[in-house]
Amino acid sequence: MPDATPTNGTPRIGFYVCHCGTNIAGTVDVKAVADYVATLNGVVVSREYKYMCSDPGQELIQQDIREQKLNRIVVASCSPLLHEHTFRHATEQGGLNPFFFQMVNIRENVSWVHTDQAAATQKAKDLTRAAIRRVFSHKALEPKRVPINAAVLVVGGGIAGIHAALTLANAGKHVYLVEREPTIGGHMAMFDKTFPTLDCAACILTPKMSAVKSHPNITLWTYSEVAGVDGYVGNYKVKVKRKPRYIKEDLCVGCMECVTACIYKDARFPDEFNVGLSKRKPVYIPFPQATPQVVLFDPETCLQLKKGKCKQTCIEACDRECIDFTQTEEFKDIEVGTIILATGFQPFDPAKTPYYGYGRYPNVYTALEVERLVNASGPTGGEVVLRDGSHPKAVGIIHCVGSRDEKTNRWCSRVCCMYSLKLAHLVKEHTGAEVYNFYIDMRTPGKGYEEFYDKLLKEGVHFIRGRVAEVTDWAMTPQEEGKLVVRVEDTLIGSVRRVPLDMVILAQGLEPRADAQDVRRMFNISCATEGFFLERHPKLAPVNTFTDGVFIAGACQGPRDIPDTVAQAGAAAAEALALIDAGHMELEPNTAYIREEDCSGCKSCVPLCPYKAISFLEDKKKAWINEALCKGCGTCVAACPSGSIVQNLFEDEQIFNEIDGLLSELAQV
Amino acid sequence: MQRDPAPPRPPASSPLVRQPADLRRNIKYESELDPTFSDRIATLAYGEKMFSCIQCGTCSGTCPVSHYMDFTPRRIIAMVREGFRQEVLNSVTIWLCASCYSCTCECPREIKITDVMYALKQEAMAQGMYPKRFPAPVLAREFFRGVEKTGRNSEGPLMVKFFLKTNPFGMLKNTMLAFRLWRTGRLSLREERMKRPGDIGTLLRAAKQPEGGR
Amino acid sequence: MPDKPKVAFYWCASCGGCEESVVDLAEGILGVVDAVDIIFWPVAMDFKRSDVEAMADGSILVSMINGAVRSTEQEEMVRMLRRKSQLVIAYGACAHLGGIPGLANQFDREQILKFVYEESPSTQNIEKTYPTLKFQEDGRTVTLPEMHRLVRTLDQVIPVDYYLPGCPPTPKLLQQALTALLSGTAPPKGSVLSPDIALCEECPRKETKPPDLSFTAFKRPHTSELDPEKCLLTQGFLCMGPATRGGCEALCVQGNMPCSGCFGPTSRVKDQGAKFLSSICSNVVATDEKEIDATLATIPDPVGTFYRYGLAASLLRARMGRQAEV
Amino acid sequence: MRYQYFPGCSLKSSGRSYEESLLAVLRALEVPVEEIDDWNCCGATAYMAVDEVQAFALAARNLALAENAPGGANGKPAQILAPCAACYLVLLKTQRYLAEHADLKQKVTAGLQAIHLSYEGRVQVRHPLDVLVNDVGTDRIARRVTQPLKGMKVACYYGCQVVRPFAAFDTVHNPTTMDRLVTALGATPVDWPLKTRCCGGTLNGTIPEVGLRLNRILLNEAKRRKADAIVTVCPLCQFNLECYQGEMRRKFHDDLGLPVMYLTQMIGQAFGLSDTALGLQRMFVPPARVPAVQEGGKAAHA
Amino acid sequence: MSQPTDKPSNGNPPAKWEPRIVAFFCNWCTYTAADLAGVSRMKHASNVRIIRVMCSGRVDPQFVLEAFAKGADGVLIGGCHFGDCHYSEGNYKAARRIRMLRRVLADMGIEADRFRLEWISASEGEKVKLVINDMAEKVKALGPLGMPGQFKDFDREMEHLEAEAGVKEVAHAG
Repeated sequence: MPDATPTNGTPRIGFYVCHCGTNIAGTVDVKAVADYVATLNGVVVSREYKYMCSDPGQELIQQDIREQKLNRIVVASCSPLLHEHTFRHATEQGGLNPFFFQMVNIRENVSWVHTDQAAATQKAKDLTRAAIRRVFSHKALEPKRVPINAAVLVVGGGIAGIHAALTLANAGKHVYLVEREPTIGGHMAMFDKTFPTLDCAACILTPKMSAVKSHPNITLWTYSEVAGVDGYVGNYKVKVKRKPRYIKEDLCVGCMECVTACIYKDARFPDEFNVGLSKRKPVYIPFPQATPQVVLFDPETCLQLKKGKCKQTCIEACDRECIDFTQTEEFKDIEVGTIILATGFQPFDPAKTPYYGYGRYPNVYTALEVERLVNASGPTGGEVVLRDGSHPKAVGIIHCVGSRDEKTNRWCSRVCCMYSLKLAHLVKEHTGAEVYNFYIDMRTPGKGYEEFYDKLLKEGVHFIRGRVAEVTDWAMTPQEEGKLVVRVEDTLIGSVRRVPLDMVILAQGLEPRADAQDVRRMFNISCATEGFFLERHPKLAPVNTFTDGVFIAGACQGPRDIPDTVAQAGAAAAEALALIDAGHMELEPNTAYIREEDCSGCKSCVPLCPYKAISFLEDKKKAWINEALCKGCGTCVAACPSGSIVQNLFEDEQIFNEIDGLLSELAQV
Repeated sequence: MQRDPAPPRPPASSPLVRQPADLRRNIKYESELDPTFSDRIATLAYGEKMFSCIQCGTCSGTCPVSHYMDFTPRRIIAMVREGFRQEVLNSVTIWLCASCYSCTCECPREIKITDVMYALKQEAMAQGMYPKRFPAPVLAREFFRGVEKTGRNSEGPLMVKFFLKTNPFGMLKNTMLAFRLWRTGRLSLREERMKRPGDIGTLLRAAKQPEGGR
Repeated sequence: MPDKPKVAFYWCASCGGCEESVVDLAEGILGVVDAVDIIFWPVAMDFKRSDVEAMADGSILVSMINGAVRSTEQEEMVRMLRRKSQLVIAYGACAHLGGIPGLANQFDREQILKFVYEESPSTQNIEKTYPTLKFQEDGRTVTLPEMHRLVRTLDQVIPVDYYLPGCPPTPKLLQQALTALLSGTAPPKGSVLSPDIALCEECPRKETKPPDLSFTAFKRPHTSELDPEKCLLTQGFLCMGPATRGGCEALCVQGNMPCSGCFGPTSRVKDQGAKFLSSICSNVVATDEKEIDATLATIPDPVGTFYRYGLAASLLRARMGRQAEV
Repeated sequence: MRYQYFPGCSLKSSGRSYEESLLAVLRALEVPVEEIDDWNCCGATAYMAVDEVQAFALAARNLALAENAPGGANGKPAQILAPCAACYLVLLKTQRYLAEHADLKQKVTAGLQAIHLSYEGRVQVRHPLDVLVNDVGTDRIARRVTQPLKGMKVACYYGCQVVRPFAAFDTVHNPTTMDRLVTALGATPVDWPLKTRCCGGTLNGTIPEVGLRLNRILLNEAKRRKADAIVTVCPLCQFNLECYQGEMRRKFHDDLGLPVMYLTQMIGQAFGLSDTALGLQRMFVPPARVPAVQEGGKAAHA
Repeated sequence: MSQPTDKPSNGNPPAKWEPRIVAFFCNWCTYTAADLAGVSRMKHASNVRIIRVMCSGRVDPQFVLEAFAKGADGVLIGGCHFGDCHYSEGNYKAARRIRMLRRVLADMGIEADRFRLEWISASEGEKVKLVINDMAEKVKALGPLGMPGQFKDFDREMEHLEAEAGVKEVAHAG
């Protein structure tokens, strides 16, 4: 019964203000704060110290607790989101219940955002006074401990998802890998070579793909999507939707007899994997190394599925009888303890930059299309040919398409410079054409990247520093006749140039997936302004999110190349492992409870809880909160008309004290 | 099939071609810069965004006349930011700008470059710093005077004044054109005027009241 | 028996209903009468102020004061009674919370006088006669008590020992209170002498309330039919039961009228109106601000609704920015 | 719904035939217009170069006049019809900037008050292209056509200031409203990338060596794409492209002779309106005609 | 438990008056955004004092009234955008209460600009800055609300009797 928790008698408060080097002391007169707080009712100790979060700083607290018999601790330093845990721990080490601690944020909320020292100091005093008042009504609490289910859900089967899944599986944890497409591999599987080493993407990726397929600890569900997520860290309940393949996945061996037998003698539907540069049949395997090696039927184009009548030559052809046109969506319910989101990015759609003529001039290509063109297993077997079959003699690569642009995407997509260099090299290698790079700034930060740039410079590739204004087809000179003409300022030379080209490649930027918002809502995490998933802390918690047990890896968090993606995937896996091996996690005990003797059973609170934590006990005619389900938002507390619900850590009295504390002594400035 | 004739004689101050004898020193001392210039222009041109220019050159690339300019629009922006007042206000560039707004539309940083050019024109005229006997400013001022007086622009009289002020010879060259215009009733030397041209003066004076100009 | 404990009744800004409730003790009153000496009761007995003045301080056991404090006279009287009494009980909603008179705190004294003496439809006052505080008449000076700028609860003027809530308090509560006091079994000072749990607890319609309140519009008793069985909130009527201290045994609800909150909040609530507002609005269905406003627009007078009795005792107490007009 | 017609200075002189044909066509389509009483010069681009605030003030006066014009707008905001691209842009720009910049607004308001005018920002600035496509509609126009311009190939030239940068009725990079209109007349628009490339504006007058070249590029490209005529909706563009062709012949010896007509003239032709009603007699280069019509049409050649 | 006894505010503004604004920010979006503003060193007005709650749904209208009653010149509430609430619905409940509370405050003579609700996501540090600056400016323009002072002022009408009573007490005591 939380009411019984000791309140530790008359408050003996210890106060500590941190200089944080000059981060705080530079703007806030910490001495003045300490002196002032010393005069406040209930304060026994009031100290300033250079770095409170340091060991000596924490030791200071523990010592005072022991020697001065302190029973309340207040520290004024940085944001509680950063160090609350640290100081609670110190408080506990000192022999106090950690929840007799309160933190005052005078760095993020004061010294870093204000310049006037007097005003900043005053604000620091006010905030501290509020905390001092607040701890009067603090109570001892027991943190909520929840067990961590060892199974992990990995969403997205690109290189990030694959790497995270394998890392976890190798550590002996069970992984559910859910991929929306019929095969794993993601964008990386579409690439030919990878910069700067130019090793072939397939060669390094496909082994990992088959490892996933064969790993005993991995349940691979392709052509599937997460349909719903419920629960909380350590105990997530996930619903996965498996789209029908019209193939018994466990039977099919990918012999592709059915494909050959399809009554469509020749392929006639745009092939997604080759971004429409080639054709496929209604029944197909995305690409030779697709994982799993299982065909699927496209309901949009398969006669049987679309019209309901077809000779079904495929069925005759399949001796393993794995074709099943009656298949429907099926839903799997799984329980996992942690979740890794690796949902990747989508390439910028150049239709949004009409002045580059994509879709209007056939010989304007996207970078991804060219990746397929130069790829030996691509639609042209690696031969770079224009749509009319001819070979380009002059090729231009336009950088920053859909990047660094207020009208499309404001951010730098980080990988375009390097992959443009790579394509420049490959195209030159394949065609011997003159290759022009039109760039704004050449960004090659990475191991061996600058060296690669240098290699390209030596190869005689043209580098024109200037953002192309338009790609057009009107000629000023005979040599421009019948060509694509790029008008651009060569900003280094300071003159405008017209460059005639046979082929234009648009280095499309990376952007968040169209459904990123839905995904983040489903997993209850945030997106940054640009729409990429938001990490908990840009430096200290780059793969964590604000929701415990949900981690992010790869380009879903921001534009990122393969090395960084893999590194991040590993980090995410490690974070998950840390939780799993700890076996449990401590949650804030900020749950709410109803004072039974005070509840009139008016039921006003019952419908308010999104987690159905509040139920009405018919026998007692009172409402009751299931603490296990309560997530501690406090909405019911604010709504209880008779003030009979209490939220631990945020009791009415505590907040009223905080308010009163803030506003008392208004007169003195 | 058209042929582009010999490219036009580049303006004397073209950064690309230098007369052999031309030994202008090409160094800038901080003391020669005008540190307040950029802010002044930015305010005049609603151009706070001017400072986020990344020098990509899209403006020059899309500008239909940039290849006649002594400094491309991009360089103008850079020079304004750095306080190269002399060079900027004397440049042909600002007078070549035909206000087609192409740069303003295409700028990836949404800089209102056309407005920057206007601001520079104003500044140049205010300080009489535009190239001597360079016609554009004259046209602008004559136009301005005409409208201030009558409330409307009368193309005929404007043209006459303009050529008299710039090159009477040009006028002769244009008489043929003028004659045809007159014959087809598309040109009259009569002054267009409003019913209450007085309003204009009052309006403009009142608008100027506070502290005049932005 | 020689001297029975002395009891005084006094009324300030009130309707007289509280006095009625004393009389409503019916034969019970006799019990009271022979248990105590009523030494002052302007409504019912002919004692004079001077009689009380003459008494020694603290010689009265308990003064039951009803009505809010609105005038200098009332202030003077309650201060005097405070001196003369060992115990003071704020009797009824007006003394306890300011009550209906407390709603006047939305307006200036001047506005109110102007309305009463000039603007109210039933008023004919061509020569604009206003009461004057002091005037001479053949040598004598006649004075009137002055109206305060603010309506105050009793405890905003003098220390109060107990509160007997209600508009008016029920005879039962009064009986219990008296017995408790006389038998010396009174609760700690400062308490409100009725159960510290919301009305729903004792409401006969509690059973009929479903666990899913969801408001799309609110009804008002004088404009719509009231189902005599179902929970009134469920029907969309603003019944303040959930935010109001019990003890009245849901008299209004039994009369098929929504509770309007006269018993005031529970001890755990600082501001009854705010709390009721919070619970009601939380259960509105609408999710975009337009719809929300539309639903809430069906509450035409928020202050009058949520602070029917509690305005003077509420956190805001009175309309701000008034002294400017004064 | 009556449109407040703002002719602007050009349509009263060098651009007369634009006014003539525009009004004729609108009459034929029963679109009521009335000329704004005592309008003044919009300020134009030249003015911006001298003093921006005053330029805005000038334009604002016209906006104010239209906004407070009697009749016309019933409930809907007053509609200014500004055929001249420059005027159109300046009026739009003024409206936008007054809305965005309080300090400017306050100065201009002061100016307007001095001449007893007020401007709330309720008026809408419209270009004939916008009105013809969105208010009248291509179907209604097609229905009114009596002499379809079959087989006529037309290069639609929008110029810079109609779709840039403030207009919202068409796209900046590949506008189509004019193309849709000429299609409705039975003609075929040629696909060319110079629809909005600047003609040089006043440069023909101030720096001809540059201005003329800009004109040539347009004319030549139109010819290369087999256009029988260039159609425009801007008096300055029309003037530059048509009236300087002689000059170009002298300077560059290319024989152009490409008709440069106002869209409204072409619509008028398709409606079967008389040459004089459309001011065709004012053209330097004989207007393009449908083969059938051509015989009878000779007279019209100036 | 013993209650703290710092002297209560008196509302009359000191020589150089600066508005005092109490803010309730939700832990997940707006408080994080405020931290972001800090980390990005976005300087802004120092008039706001932030109280952290887990969710804007925890903000009890009583807190707002208490703040005003205790001398705040303005109250700012920050929560996640609709659809973004970490607890999925808390911000809707907050919105509903606050829409109504606005009306109550208006009827009680408290200017609209003194009470503000803003949806600020974890990534919108810039918005924190803008909102705080804008509100500080608006409240400054309105001048002090100073409710405690106003009530002191109201209560002056009881002073003489209070004094008198005091005297009598003494008299009788003696």
